[in-house]
Amino acid sequence: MLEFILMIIMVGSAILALIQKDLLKAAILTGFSAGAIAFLFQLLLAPDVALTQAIVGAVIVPVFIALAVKKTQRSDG
Amino acid sequence: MAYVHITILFTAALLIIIGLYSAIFIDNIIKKIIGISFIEEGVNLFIVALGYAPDGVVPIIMPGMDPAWFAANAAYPLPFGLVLTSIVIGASTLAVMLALVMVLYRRYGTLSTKVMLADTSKQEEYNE
Amino acid sequence: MNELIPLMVIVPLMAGLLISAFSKFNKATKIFAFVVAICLPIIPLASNYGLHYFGGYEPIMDNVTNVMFHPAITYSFTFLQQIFIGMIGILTFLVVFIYLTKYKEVSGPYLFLLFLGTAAVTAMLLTDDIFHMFVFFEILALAQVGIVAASSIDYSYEMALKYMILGSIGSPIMLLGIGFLLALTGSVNVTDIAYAVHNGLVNITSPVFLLSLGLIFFGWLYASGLPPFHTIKSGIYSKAEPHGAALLQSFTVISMISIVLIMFRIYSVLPIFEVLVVFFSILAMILGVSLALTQTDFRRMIGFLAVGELGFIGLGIGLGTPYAITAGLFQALNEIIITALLFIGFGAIVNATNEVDTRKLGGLLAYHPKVSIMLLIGGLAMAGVPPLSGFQSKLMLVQASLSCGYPEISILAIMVSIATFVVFVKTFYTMFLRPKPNDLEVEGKDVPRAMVFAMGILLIIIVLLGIFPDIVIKGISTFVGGIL
Amino acid sequence: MKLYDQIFNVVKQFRKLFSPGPVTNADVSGSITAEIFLIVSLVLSAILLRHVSVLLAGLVALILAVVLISNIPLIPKFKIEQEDSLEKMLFYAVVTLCIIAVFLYWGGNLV
Repeated sequence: MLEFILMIIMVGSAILALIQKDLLKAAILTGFSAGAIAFLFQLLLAPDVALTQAIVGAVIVPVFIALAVKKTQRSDG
Repeated sequence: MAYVHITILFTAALLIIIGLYSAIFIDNIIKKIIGISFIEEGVNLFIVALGYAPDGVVPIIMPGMDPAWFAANAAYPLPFGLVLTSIVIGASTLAVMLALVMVLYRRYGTLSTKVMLADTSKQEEYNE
Repeated sequence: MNELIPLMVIVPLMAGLLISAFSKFNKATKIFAFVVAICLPIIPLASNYGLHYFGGYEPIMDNVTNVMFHPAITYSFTFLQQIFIGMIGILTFLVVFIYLTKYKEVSGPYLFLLFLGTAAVTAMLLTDDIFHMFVFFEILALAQVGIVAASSIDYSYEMALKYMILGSIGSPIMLLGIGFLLALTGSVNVTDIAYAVHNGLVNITSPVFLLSLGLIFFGWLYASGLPPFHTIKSGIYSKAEPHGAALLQSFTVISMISIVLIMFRIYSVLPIFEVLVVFFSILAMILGVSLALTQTDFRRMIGFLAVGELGFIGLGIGLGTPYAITAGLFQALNEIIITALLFIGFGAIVNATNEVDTRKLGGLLAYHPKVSIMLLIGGLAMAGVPPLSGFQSKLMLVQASLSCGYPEISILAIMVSIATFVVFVKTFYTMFLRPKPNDLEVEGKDVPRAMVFAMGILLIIIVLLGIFPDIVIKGISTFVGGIL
Repeated sequence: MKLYDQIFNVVKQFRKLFSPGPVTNADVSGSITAEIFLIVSLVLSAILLRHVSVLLAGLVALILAVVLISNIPLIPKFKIEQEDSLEKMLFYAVVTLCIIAVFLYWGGNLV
């Protein structure tokens, strides 16, 4: 059951990130999506990949995007 | 658990399709880059799902495990190794793209792809 | 076990890292880069042919199925790898030499990118492991973007970003194809996969296998700049510094042939593979040359011509006979040299006049006679005029397509050669022969000596290969006999 | 007279190709060469279909020739589709990917 919830979170937050007007929210939602994938990797018996994905995908990439948003503009318009 | 396996493949396909959709239809460059990075994540998910063994164990051999039982039940670790590399490459590519976007924003003052990455061959030819 | 084989990748990689780290010491960096650049062509020439297993894991024989499989990443080094790596080494040496003499203060990161690209293409040529090739393919894409973005030409950042965005679609799609192959065979070693495919262990009519061909093929299109990626490829050539562009096109050619050879070894059982390759090659030839005819920016024009010439290589591979593949690989070798000569030569003209529009140039023959004569010979070699090297490979290709029973392709290849000739004559006339426009200032600006030196060396290789093609063709045809 | 006028119009329309800046002799002759080269080479590569079916090859070559010749000048239209904007590049890349995937999945075994 947990897998299905994770998949719904993943796809849902991916779609939400793309329809968001506020780019900072989009960055945070990307992190949610990557975090859900990291959990899914753990359930798929790949703990090493899950650790990497949790650090890179759920923390570093959203921080990069948030930095880029801070240096440019926040609203999509 | 077989249902889970198939659903994961469908989810990966859905992520790839979201990425391809955003490549064509989204105008904001940062969102476009976010969308394209979903292609990479979908592919990673697909490759990890290849190595998955239903009701298996993590492919790390612990003291006291029977090697024959381990070989029969452990997940296949080769795809996991591939995905590790792929994740890091994806993140570095994304970082370079965002850095280029930051530089270009200073020149154009907008994030719209139509303005920022339009056809430039005409302007530059006869300006100098 | 041959210890020199991994050094071909490790030396440029480590040298690049060291240069990037210690770029404060300008003089030492210059000397070090020069020494490493000299070493690059020497290592492959000094090395013996053979295989290298990383970690020393030799192939294992499976007793149950009697199948040999390779647990380690394998590097195989034969004549083909030797000649191509040697050529890349010479080209890198010339480019680094031009760069070092052009600027007083060298930039460490830029040299790092040049060496990184060389290491990446060397690894792509050597490797027998499809995922290893993918990793270096991504590294190569990053290096190419860096080389383009580092140039001081207008709109180079835009072009680099466009290339990266297209690449972040192309490369994951290729990885997906590799994943499909992995799902079918459980291995990423090309020899193992090819064994499984050719011995019926994989159902070759299954849609998964066909789809894996399509996805890897799409990645190949991105890597080699065939349509629909011809605009971006010619764009990044025109936005890089001239010596950078000379190296970039060689990266493209090498990544193209290394991926297509791997694809050929796996998918040659499927007839559709050859149809796909021939289709896209013909498209590239037509689009590349017809767009080159209408350009006014001569760097862009050479970029489109380079894409059009790539079609010849694809044609040779797509025809599928040993003779045709030999011709295609020989054409690849010739194209690396000739296009590098053209990029460096036209770069010298940009250097001397600060002008890229052919409509504003003219009468340069009187000012730069050496460069213009060398450019003329290079252009004739690209169009396939005897006795230069382009003629030999194109003649082989025409003969190969005739003997395969496709006279249309021969006619098309000859027509493309003629159109290339027209492009070149037109550009040569507008830039060098017609009267000089009044507002063009050329006095006092000189062509850098290093560029003339590099062009001279490349020209010697072109003439040598044109008169004695057998030194290369024999070795290549032995290699082709091995993979068929 | 009519054909002459048509060709003259073609040359006039080339001016748009080189819009900022003058149009020189060499550029116009290059564009006309490209025009002829494009038509001939596309028709010629249509003849390659004869390995599938001779009748199909003849029909396709005829139709292609008529369509291409009645639509000159082709090069301006052609060049607009292959400019440097990211929109067009991405569109063609994704369309090509879809065509390759669909063609191989359902038609890969037919060849």
